[in-house]
Amino acid sequence: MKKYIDDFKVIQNERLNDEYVILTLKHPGKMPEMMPGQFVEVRVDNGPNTFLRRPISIHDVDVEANTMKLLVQEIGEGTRLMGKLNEGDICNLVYPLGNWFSLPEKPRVLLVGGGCGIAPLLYMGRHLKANGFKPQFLLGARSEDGLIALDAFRELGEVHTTTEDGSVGTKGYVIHHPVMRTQTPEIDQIYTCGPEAMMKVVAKYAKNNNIKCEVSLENHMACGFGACLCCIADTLDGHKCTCTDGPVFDSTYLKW
Amino acid sequence: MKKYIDDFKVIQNERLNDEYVILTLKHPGKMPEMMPGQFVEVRVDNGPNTFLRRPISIHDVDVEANTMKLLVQEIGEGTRLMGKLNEGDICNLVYPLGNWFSLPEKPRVLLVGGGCGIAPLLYMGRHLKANGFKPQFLLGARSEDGLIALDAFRELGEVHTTTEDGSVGTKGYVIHHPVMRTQTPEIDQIYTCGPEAMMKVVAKYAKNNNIKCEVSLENHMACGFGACLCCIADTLDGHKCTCTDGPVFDSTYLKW
Amino acid sequence: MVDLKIDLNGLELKNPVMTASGTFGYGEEFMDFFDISCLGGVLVKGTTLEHREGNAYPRMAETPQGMLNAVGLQNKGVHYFAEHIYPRIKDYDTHMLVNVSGSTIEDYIKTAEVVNELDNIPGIELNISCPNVKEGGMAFGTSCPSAVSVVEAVRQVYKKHLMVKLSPNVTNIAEIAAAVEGAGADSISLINTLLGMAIDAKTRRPLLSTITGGLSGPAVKPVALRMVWQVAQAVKVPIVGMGGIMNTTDAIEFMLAGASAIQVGTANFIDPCVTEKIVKGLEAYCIENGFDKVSDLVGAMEV
Amino acid sequence: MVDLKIDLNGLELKNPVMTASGTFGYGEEFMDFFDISCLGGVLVKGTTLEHREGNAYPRMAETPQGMLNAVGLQNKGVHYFAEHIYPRIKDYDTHMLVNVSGSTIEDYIKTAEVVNELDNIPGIELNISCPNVKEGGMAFGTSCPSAVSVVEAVRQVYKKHLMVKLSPNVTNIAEIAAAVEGAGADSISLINTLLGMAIDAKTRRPLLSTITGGLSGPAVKPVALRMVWQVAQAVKVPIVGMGGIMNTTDAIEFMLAGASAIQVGTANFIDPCVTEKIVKGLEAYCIENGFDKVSDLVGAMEV
Ligand SMILES: Cc1cc2nc3c(=O)[nH]c(=O)nc-3n(C[C@H](O)[C@H](O)[C@H](O)COP(=O)(O)OP(=O)(O)OC[C@H]3O[C@@H](n4cnc5c(N)ncnc54)[C@H](O)[C@@H]3O)c2cc1C
Ligand SMILES: Cc1cc2nc3c(=O)[nH]c(=O)nc-3n(C[C@H](O)[C@H](O)[C@H](O)COP(=O)(O)OP(=O)(O)OC[C@H]3O[C@@H](n4cnc5c(N)ncnc54)[C@H](O)[C@@H]3O)c2cc1C
Ligand SMILES: Cc1cc2nc3c(=O)[nH]c(=O)nc-3n(C[C@H](O)[C@H](O)[C@H](O)COP(=O)(O)O)c2cc1C
Ligand SMILES: Cc1cc2nc3c(=O)[nH]c(=O)nc-3n(C[C@H](O)[C@H](O)[C@H](O)COP(=O)(O)O)c2cc1C
Ligand code: FES
Ligand code: FES
Repeated sequence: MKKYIDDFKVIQNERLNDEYVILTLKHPGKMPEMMPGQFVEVRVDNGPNTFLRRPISIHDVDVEANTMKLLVQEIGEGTRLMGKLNEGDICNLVYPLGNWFSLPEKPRVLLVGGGCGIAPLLYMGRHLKANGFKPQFLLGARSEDGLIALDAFRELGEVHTTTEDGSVGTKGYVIHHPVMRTQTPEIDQIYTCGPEAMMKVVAKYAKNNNIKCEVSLENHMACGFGACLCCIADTLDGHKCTCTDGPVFDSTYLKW
Repeated sequence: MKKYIDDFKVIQNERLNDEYVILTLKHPGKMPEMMPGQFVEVRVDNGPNTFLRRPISIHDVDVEANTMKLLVQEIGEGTRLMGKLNEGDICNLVYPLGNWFSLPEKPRVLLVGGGCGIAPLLYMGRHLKANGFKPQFLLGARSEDGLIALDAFRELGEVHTTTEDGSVGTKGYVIHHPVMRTQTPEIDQIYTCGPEAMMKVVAKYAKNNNIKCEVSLENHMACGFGACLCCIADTLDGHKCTCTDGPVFDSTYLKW
Repeated sequence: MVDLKIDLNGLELKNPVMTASGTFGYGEEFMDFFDISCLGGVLVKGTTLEHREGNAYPRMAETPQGMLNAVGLQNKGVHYFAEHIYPRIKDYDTHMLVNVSGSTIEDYIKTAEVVNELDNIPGIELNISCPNVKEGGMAFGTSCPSAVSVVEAVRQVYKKHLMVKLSPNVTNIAEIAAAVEGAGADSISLINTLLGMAIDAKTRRPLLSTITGGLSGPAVKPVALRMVWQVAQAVKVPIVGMGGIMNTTDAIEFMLAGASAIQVGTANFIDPCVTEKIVKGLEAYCIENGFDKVSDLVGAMEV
Repeated sequence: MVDLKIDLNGLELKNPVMTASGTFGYGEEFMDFFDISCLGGVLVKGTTLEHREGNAYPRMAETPQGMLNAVGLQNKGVHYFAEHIYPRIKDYDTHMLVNVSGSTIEDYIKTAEVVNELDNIPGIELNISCPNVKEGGMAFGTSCPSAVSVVEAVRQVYKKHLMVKLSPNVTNIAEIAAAVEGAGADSISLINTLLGMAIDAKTRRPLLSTITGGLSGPAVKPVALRMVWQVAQAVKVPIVGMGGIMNTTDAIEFMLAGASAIQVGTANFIDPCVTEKIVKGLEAYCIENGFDKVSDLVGAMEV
């Protein structure tokens, strides 16, 4: 897919809570096609400690409006500066990057996300729905505060939740949710993105139950488009770039 | 004079033209005393190329309002970022730094400035007026655009101007203005700040005419308070720090 | 019209702007962004005799105005390059130079021999300076005798342009440059990365799998400029300068210090179009400052 | 309560935070900002046998996340120090250490002898690494034999704590550290500045009167950390780490890499209170992370 570098305009900065914002970015003209699972590399150059671009998943796309959304979790200086972007500010992106989630072969689809890893699942959910699937979402967090953007997900399918402290949904990790049952599981395909520990557990569950599972990795990246070889994942075929061969991998392809 | 480090609040950013702004900064409490000729070191830390603080003269002080003004000429990234400060922004200063202009012994006083070097002359003019002097100003610039803040100076005394292109005032450099006449000069004391070439000519004129002349240097500085020894001027007593022994020097003390 | 051509000891460049090895893939990754035929040259990925998997993840850490990498020469080996990659890139309308690395002199010789047979590769850059693998050649680049031995050996078998890339992790770079020139280098490129390290104070672990890695980016520019200048005083062969070049101004500084051409590395990650901009920027600078030929900038610093 | 004390081979520091020579004057310049008695120690300006005027203006240039300086050891000489400055600073309630520089071994010896007589100066930092003067000792610090000769000579006459400050402009810092330890150093401090250069593309002139100068600040931190770590593997005497420390996190990284104490240099120019903040920050870090003694951080990086 052809890559571009463009100045987008911030048209909305919706603050969800202390930690998360959703940025709506408008393309200067006609936005090229982007697939769910792909990401952008954001330039944040107004801080002494933000030298490289920051990879952020495409959270949602509005083809009509020529806008895309980014869901940003503020964990360091780069993401904090993104969180401070105001309407009218310019945001330079290299995009769209990476591969994307495949469409499922069977109908029963579960999307499992945690933390900012829920970001690409919304766009994937929209894509699934548009293609006639009825996606279910399983979103996990430490506590209620971490469960964000639920309404947007609910528009696309059923939403299950877990919290570690039990403040909302099932108490525990995503793997403890009843939808992940092991006797006669009710799902044929899983898509997951989130903390590595979570994805590994989900991948293991999928493997044990013969469920196809695609994981989206968030490896540290210097370039995002295959030039630096810094972002490698260990696969059955050796080191592969997360930014070009991924970020989406079939979980059985990874040496996990 | 005791030095402080404080967060000031920007309460006004008055843009004079493409190149110059005047920032009004409010002290969080009761502002300590500051003398004309002293400067502040401004922290500008939101750019990759603005590592050190930037020295800027105290342009004016309002003791009642606990505010000071800085006249900033945008010549590089640091000053450009200062020019973008908005009302309500925080501006961290180390201040007040350096020595100051002395009061004249005789009545006929001329303040000669060029470029952003006019900055300290306004506060000195106010100080002179408060002490019963009638300061005259001679301000030079390349063309009309460079002659700024004239009204503020006019409140304090007579203002003469020169422009290189003759678009306003006398055509030529400050030294060509009739007030700098060599037969029976009508001034007893000169204070000057601006481009080094200008100050050297003024200092030479002063020396030839037996006029006392104080010059304010704008050497490159790393700290601004005597810790790094980077800002030296060559004087009759060897290397002296511009930031502590200066920025104001008697012109005859400099090895010019 | 400004003449942007540079004669690099017989290798004619369209202009002084090249891309640094390991930061530009095989050029293909950048074709979406601009037409790389506008460049003076492309240094392809570090290439070794055998396939190398490189180091384990994590391989990079951001530092103040710089980055550390520990890629460790991941590549499929020179034979794979000759068979599979060369055919794809051989018709690019710019000089494609191969960056050759090795663990032993034998490796270097054999790799150079393979590249010597590729008609459309007009030169190699001999990397005697990679800090990221135990046997990555850095040891060769840190003493005169070992640098001379590998350059002399490769010179025997390699008939085209032989550029030698120096390590900055040395006490006296001018000495090594002179030795390498004496051993037959056609040009000298510098600097490779400075050996550095980063630690996560939270986890109390190193940020790279290899603990130490190679520092690049603007942070190293003052050191790189100094070394280019020192080497320019010490050798007659042309110098290709790099280390932290982010824009036209940086490129000009390297040329003023004595570099005939420059390479851009890390900056490609941040602005994939940066090299195209520098080509245009150099032309604009020459026009503004009255230089007919960009080559007049080489070593033009007034001291 | 966290124990912040550090035993620097017999020299007891209140805490690991010291200020780097040439960046903190004689401490007096900072008294308006905070009470320097909260510090583990202060390294006063580079002091030579004779008065030195230092280099011509301009002496500094800003670089990406760093600065170059070319002060060139401007100071009034050790006798002036002993007579006029020592009396003013001798009662500060922190260790005031003198940074001793010289052009010849004789110079070093004589200067050390004078400082040895000053009761309230518990140690010197032997600067064999100043890049800014032709005879600034950097040559001493760039080879083992010359480093050994100057350290051994000073060790003969200097009876108190002898810290030796290494130059980073070398191929193998661990080797030099081991040699200096063997010659009698009580502790080793590093790094001094990296030799660098800056050019103004507009004027086509160097930005420093001396063309090259010493690079400091965050830009050099990855190199400094790496060197501290390498030296920590090579010697038994305590290490004092520095190079680009701007805040508590940076200080902790140096301690994790193996430094028993740290020095803060360039950061003092940007935030004159930074060292006081780091003292408090270290305590907070220890509390948060369950360390009773800050000395438990030394070399605690898990690899
Ligand atoms: C393909 C991809 C898609 C991503 N999508 C999103 C998204 O949609 N929303 C979102 O908020 N974030 C996303 N991330 C993560 C995001 O890139 C990082 O959070 C961001 O780069 C951190 O930058 P910073 O300057 O805020 O933090 P830094 O100051 O750089 O780092 C703060 C801390 O986070 C760690 N860290 C930095 N980068 C990463 C990373 N990539 N993965 C894990 N830890 C890291 C650092 O080691 C450090 O401990 C994605 C990452 C990748 C690779
Ligand atoms: C005591 C003192 C008082 C000053 N008062 C004022 C003032 O009231 N208003 C004002 O606008 N400026 C004043 N200056 C100058 C101001 O400090 C510089 O313009 C500023 O530091 C430049 O920062 P920058 O990041 O914008 O430019 P940079 O990107 O740092 O530099 C841009 C260009 O200007 C040159 N330059 C940088 N600093 C100086 C300097 N100090 N003198 C001359 N050239 C320099 C650089 O070499 C470069 O070519 C004063 C300087 C001093 C020492
Ligand atoms: C990710 C990465 C990979 C690199 N790989 C190589 C390599 O294979 N061979 C080599 O000679 N240099 C390699 N380098 C060094 C660069 O070619 C260049 O010398 C260095 O990065 C300094 O230039 P810069 O600051 O412009 O990046 C690599 C640098 C980076 C950042
Ligand atoms: C302006 C300046 C002057 C310095 N003078 C000396 C000196 O006299 N003696 C010395 O050993 N080091 C001197 N140094 C080096 C510092 O002590 C320190 O080693 C170096 O700056 C790295 O630390 P930093 O990055 O925290 O500044 C000087 C550094 C600067 C910036
Ligand atoms: S991030 Fe550079 S290759 Fe993947
Ligand atoms: S600027 Fe540091 S001593 Fe004057």
